[in-house]
Amino acid sequence: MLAELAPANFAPSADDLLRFAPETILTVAGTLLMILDPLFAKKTPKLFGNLSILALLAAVAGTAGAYTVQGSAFSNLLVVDGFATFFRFLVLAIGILTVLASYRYLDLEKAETGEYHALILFAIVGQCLMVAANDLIMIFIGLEISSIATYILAGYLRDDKRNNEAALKYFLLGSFATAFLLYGVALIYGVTATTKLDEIRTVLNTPGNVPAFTMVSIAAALMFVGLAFKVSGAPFQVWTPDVYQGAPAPVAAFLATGPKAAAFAIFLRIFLTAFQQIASEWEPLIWISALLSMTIGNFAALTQDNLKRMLAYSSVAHAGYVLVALAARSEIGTAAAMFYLAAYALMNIGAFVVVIHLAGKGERHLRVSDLAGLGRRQPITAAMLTIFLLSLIGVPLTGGFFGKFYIFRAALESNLIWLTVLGLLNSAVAAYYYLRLLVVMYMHEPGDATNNLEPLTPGLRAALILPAIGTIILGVLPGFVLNFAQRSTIFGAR
Amino acid sequence: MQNLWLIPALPFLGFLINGLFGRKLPKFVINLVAVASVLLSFAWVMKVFMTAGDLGATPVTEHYFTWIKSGQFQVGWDFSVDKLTMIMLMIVTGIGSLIHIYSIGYMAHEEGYYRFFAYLNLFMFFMLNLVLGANYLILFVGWEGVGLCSYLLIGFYTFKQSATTAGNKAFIVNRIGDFGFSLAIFLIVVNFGTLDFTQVFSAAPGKPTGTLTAIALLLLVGACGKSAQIPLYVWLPDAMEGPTPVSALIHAATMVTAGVYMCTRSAVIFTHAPIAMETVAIIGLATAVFAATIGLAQNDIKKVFAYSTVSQLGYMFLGVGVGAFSAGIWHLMTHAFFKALLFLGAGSVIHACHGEQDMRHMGGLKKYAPWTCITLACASLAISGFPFTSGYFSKDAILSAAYGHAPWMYWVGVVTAGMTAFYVWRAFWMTFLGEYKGHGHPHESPWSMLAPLVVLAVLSIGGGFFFNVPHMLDSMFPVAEGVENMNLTYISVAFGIGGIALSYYMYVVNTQLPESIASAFGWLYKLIYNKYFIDEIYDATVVHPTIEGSRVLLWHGMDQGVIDGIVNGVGTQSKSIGGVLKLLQSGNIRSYATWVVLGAVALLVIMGVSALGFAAGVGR
Amino acid sequence: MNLLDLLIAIPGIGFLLTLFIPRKQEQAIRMLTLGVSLLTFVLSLGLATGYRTGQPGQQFVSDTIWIANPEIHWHVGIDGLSLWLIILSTFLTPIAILVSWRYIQDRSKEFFAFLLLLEFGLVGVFSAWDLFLFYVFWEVVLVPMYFLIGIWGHDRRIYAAVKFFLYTMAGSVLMLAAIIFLYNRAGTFDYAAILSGIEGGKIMLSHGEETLLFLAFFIAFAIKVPLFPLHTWLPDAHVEAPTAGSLMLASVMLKMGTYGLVRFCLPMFPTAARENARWIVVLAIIGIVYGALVAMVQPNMKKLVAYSSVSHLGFVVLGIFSFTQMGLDGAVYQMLNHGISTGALFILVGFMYERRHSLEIADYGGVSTAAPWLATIFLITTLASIGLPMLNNFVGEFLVLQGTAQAHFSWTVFAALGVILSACYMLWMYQRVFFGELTEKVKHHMPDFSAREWACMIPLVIMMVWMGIYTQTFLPAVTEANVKILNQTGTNAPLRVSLPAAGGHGHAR
Amino acid sequence: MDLAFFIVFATIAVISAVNVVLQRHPIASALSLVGVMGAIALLYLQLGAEFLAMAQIIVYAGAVMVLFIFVIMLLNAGAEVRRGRSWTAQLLGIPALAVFTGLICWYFQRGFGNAGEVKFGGFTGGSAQGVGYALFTDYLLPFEVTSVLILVAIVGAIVLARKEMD
Amino acid sequence: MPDALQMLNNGVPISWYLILSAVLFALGVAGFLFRRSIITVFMCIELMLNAVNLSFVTFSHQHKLVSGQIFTFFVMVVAAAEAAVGLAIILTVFRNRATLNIDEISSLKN
Repeated sequence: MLAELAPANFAPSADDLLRFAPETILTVAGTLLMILDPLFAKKTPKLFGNLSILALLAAVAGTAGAYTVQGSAFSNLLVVDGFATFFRFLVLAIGILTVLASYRYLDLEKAETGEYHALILFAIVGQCLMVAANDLIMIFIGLEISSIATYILAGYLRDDKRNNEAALKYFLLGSFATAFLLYGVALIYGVTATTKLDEIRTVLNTPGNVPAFTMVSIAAALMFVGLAFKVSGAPFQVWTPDVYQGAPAPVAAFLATGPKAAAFAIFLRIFLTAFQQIASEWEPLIWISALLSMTIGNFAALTQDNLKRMLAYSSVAHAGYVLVALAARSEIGTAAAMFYLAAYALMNIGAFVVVIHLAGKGERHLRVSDLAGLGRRQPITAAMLTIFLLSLIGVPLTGGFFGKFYIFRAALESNLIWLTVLGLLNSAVAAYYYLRLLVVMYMHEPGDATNNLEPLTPGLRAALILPAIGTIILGVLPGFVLNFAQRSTIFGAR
Repeated sequence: MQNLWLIPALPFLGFLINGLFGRKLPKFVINLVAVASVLLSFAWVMKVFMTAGDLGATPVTEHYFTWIKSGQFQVGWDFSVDKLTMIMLMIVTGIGSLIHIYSIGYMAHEEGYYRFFAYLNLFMFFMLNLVLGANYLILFVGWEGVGLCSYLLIGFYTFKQSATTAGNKAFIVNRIGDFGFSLAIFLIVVNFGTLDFTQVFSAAPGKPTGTLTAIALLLLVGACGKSAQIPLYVWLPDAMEGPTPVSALIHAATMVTAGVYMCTRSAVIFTHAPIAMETVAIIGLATAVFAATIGLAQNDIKKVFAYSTVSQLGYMFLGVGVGAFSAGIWHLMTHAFFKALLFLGAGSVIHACHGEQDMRHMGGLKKYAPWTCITLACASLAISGFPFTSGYFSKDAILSAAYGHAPWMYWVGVVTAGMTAFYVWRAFWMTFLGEYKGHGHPHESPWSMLAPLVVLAVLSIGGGFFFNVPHMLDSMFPVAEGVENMNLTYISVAFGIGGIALSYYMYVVNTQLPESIASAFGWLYKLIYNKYFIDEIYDATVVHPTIEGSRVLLWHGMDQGVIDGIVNGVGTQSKSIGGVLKLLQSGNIRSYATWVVLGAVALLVIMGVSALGFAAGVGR
Repeated sequence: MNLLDLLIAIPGIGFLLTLFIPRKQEQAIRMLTLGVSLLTFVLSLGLATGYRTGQPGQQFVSDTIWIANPEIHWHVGIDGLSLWLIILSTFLTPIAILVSWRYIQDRSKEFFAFLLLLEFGLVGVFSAWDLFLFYVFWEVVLVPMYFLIGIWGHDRRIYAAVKFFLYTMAGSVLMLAAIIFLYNRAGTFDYAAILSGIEGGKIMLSHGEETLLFLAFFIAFAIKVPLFPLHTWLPDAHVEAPTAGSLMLASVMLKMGTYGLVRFCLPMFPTAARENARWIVVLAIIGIVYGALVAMVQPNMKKLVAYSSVSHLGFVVLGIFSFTQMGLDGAVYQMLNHGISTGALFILVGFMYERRHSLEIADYGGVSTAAPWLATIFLITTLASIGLPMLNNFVGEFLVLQGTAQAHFSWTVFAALGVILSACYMLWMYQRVFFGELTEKVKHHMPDFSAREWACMIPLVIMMVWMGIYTQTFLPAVTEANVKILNQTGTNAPLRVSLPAAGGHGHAR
Repeated sequence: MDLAFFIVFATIAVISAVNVVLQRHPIASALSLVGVMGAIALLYLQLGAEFLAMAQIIVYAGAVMVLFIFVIMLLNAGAEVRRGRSWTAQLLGIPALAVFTGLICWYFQRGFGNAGEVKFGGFTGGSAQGVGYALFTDYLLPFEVTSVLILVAIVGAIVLARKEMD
Repeated sequence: MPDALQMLNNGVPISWYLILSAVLFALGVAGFLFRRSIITVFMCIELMLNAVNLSFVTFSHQHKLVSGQIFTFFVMVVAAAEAAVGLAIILTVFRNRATLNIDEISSLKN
């Protein structure tokens, strides 16, 4: 029996370890933070942030290193390809920005910094795993690491009622949706006897498996529930506004970008490799979900008065745009989704950073009207927010525009004409509520919130300026990122 | 090279100097610039006249530059002079010079002295352009330009609401005419591909009558506007709000005759469009009668002359309409003499009476202003068609041609002539005889004003005799087969003298009579006195509905109501959709979970159904 | 880096430079922006002098790859169509800056910077030869204008600014969809390549596709023009915008719409353009008459001028869709004319606002007595606006109407009504504002022109006269470009020239 | 006996599960859940997953459920109070759930109706040895990574549950 | 009823296991939807996970592969971790609001 089980080669090679380097680095760093926490938490609260940034930068280097030895690792459970690398870079960048955005917030709220940063790092470990996973087990575990870490982060200020509620909702609904995802995984396993994406595809591509298609479709639908939930695509977006609104602002920024990007990565990977064969089946699902997300997100955001909630609805709408790219189910569509996610991450974090800055202690100033006169009191902050908002609207020379352009290009190429038209009209609707912020910021007289606004701290400044520069670069010279995305759409399995 | 451009350019230079620097220049410099520029222009006209040779055979044409060129269409800034132009040039520059001189005295105490002369010079520029233009577009430039100057000068007293309103009215009514004129131009280009007079006229005979009739009628609309014919005459009486020299120059002698000139210029087109000709004649005749009746009952001396102008212009149109183009031009010329004189004389009278214009407050001026009295008498004789005065010749030529065309036109014309004599002399008697009923002490005008009066008086009396226009123009317009019947002449003269006598009886001998007649025919008198209520009718049927309709229906109704209503409605609706969507977000975890389940069910149904179909499809 | 690149780059660099000057240094900011815009203008004259008529294709071409995949080029160049529109933009920007010299005191740094950004976008729009690039500039223009209206405007500025942005946005997203669709079909964004592809049959569009594409472009442009009934953003935007904003909006930005129609709608979708011309022309004529009628009853000077723009732009659209050489030439000429004369009107109204702080006609009266030169220049501008010969608008209106007459005489009859009505509303307004008794309030608030104001107005007046009399400076290049466009639409009907026939027989219609 | 075994324990599982849903008091629910888990553990045995059956009993029914009960006790959670309601859950939830269950079952019957039978000993790879071997060879990575997951859970529990020290 | 007794000795069709798992899953969902105590709701999630596990193990049996059981193993681990974190979250909620009624945790809405 043992002989029967003996594998040819299971000991991880050096390359395997290198391919796993970012996760290793971050795990070690996270653990280190936990150890250092009791020693330094009181004296040097900034230490943990600095250390996490170092760790994340090291992980970036690790990712780059891993990219040099592309291939599968650990019995084909992981696959380091361009796609994975792109998203690893992305979530790491999101991590860095989140950490930068958190310094002042943690300071104001007098929150423990050690665990906070450790959890962020662990969440990123989970996300890095997800994006590089080639096996539904790995995806599941990565997803859970990321999710559990973010459940905790969402309720990090445990004495804050909003935090509690956000965490509870996120946790309960998240687990609920995960159960659906798992059920889908189970069914896929039942049909194909494997959980490896490439193998699933091979099985499905084999002629003679026709009867299985019904089951596969059902599995795809169930997995869609779980994945759409994670990316807050309609009709599974319901949790998003409540959780973003309730969670600590930097965490909300992180939630809106990091887990979402990673979830989209696996969404793309699963649906475009494993389920590629039945693409014509799930395309209508994505189509409907995309349209619903855009519409619900944009229209519901029109009347929002709470900045975080508005950004939450906006993030639903943006998930809709990315789903449009997915509906195109082509390489261009994938590249478009990747590019868009990058652009979206930058502009969204940027916008959230302004909210963090504005909200102040206890997140008192979260109303749209609190932005009044920001253009007068802090022109630089306002200018940065303007860049992000214009990018969110999709005005040229910003990353948001180019991303949107690229998505709709992919959609049109796949003949999704009506989806494109509706999507574009939606973005005109969306312009309204983003413009409203601009209006308040520049055209209203300063109010209580802006008059007593403290100057930007270095961390926040960096967290504002870096995404702003990034947004502009993605808009003006998208070539580099775009090329990377385009080269990386060939999934490892192919 | 005759350097025709100098003719309009000189007044234009005057305009520039006075317009740009007039405020800082001393009065005599302004006078000098204004008058000299026009006189020089007159001199240049005479020089051209002397040296150009036989204009009938070889018109002088000069091309300066291409104005508009688009595809094959091209319009140049071209001037040309033929006999018709020459006559017009002489009238315009000649009378223009006189009136400039007259204005020195008349306007001496007005504010904005420089402005007045600048405008006057500008008017000369445009009028000369109009006359000199070798194609319809250059003519149109002048046409619009004189309209502008007319607008400016009518509204010269900018603080007077009535004056500026009259200016607007003049411009806008003229615009309605220009609407027709411009459509005519478009039709000409569409059909002829060019606007050059020579090319158009040489090609015109070959064009279908319908086309030519359309063009001619549209030209007529333009002419009606500029020359104050029915139904567009309404602006001219109001135009008397302007200073009197303006009334004389623009609204009597020159500008208003532009329509006649234009029709005459387009004679080739008109003669090939009999219906249009008939229309011209009828409009002319109707205007002549209509305006004359109104003139009978006016008390404002300038208004009397204004309606008289309208009426006389009707005569000219009658002449053109019956084919007697040269007679029309002849009357244009003599009318320029005597009507300019009448207005200048009226100006002198008004000057004498310290600005009073109501004849009921004048009287007995004979002894205070003898020169004015004499010269005005000359003009009145001329307009009444007293034998051997200028009016006698030209009116006779028109009437006899009208008789040749249709005898009833002659009879209507003759009756009108009688009325003309009556109201002009009525004005004369009311002004100069009897007792002075005004305020202050009336006085004679200065010599700068009287000298032009005298010159014009001479021309009014002898102008018809000296300048036999039909003879001059007979190479261009063969004299219509006039009916050589001296009886017709006697009849018209008799009507004229009869009108004079009747007015003498009513206003000198039996001064109670007018009032009793007025009360006897109360409604008729009221109708005529109020100019048939035409202004009021226009106001009620056109102006008011347009403005109120625009305000209520278009602006508030359409723009703000419907269109913005839809636009804003989309906004509000979007927001309320958002409001509904928000309600789905109840905050309750269990209902959220329900949405997830519902979504899952929906997906399962969709996927299951389509997968079954897919499997079936593959299975087949 | 040729001249055209420089022309686009300089305002852009100027914009960035301005951002780096401390906001306290207001005078320095003003001087810098004025200097930059003047430099741009002077350089732009080089386009006019360097432009060679009779040379096929566009000139001053600069073509480099901007983004490799999808292949997007920095492809700029000019032809007769864009040449004067570019110069119009560079000509008006320094004037806009001068106009705002004193008026803008609050946040002047942003204001002047935005003006330069606007110029950057405008020059770019008119020179872009790549559809993507065109769209980029098209949208870039939107942003500074939004802020100009929203921050420095009057009372209802926010409503106006948002309305302006959303209206335009709604149209332009459709255009974006169409551009992408074309790209997917043609594999390139290059205007010339697409054009030749369509002409040569390499890009096959079904009838329905062509119509939809045409409409997508058309609606975007029609909103910008604006064509009735998509015009209601315009009065609000104009009334609320600061003077410089109204100036740039009316004079140049509206032309983006008409330029787009000529540049893209006609040659790229000739069949659809011809088929849809009928109702478009009807809308244009409605716009002409409607705009004029509504303008007539406006109690607010700026609103009046705004509605007059609706009317004037109706002429432009009419000319474009007459599909005749004259109509198209006139339309393009009218774009320039409208830029000059309506721009001047807005400036003048702005000057009056600076003095009396009111835009209501009823608050004025007798101004000509208090400020004769102001009145004079206003009058000249008014006359230009109502199309008096020897001033610029006449030429444009004449050509448009003439071209229309050639296509369809009955259209002309209705359109020419606009000429009558324009006189009505302009002169009525002029009378109420400038004539009449001089009230005390007006008397003390109405000094005549200052030197700076003269500096703004003199160039404009000169242009009005120049363009009215010596059209040959401008028209040849325009005609040449239009010939090409009409050939592309296959509808350049020759003028029926009938020279004096030998036998006296002209040919009948 | 296979079928009988299945029917017995499936019935127990379903009844316990229904009880979980129907009981108003959390403790009752928790105990019912333990019942479900126990029944499932036995079914695991039938399916040849010996190791999992044990783990199910020890980890799930034992540790996890003890944790639940511990918390219930700690919070002194009584029977639930009917305050506030969700119409959505009631109105839409029941039909949705019915359709959901029906559909899934139908699909299962359709897709796996003749996929074979389960018998004791039909598959024996699920011994501790078999599972352990797989875990430390092919599934080494997830096994190791799970430690991160657990670390996160520990950190989270500490962060959230501890009281303010100062 | 020898036939019926005989049948009891037969093997169990795979689909029955699956249907059992579906029923348990549905009961879990029902509990989530209709129970008001947060702790019960959480337990219902555990129930759903158990249902999923059951189908994993069933498939593992069907395919004669251990990988399904491995998956189940990880699901158990995750469930345990979730339980720890979830209960901690419930604890904080209770501490701040003194209620475990899920319907009362709905201050963030619209």
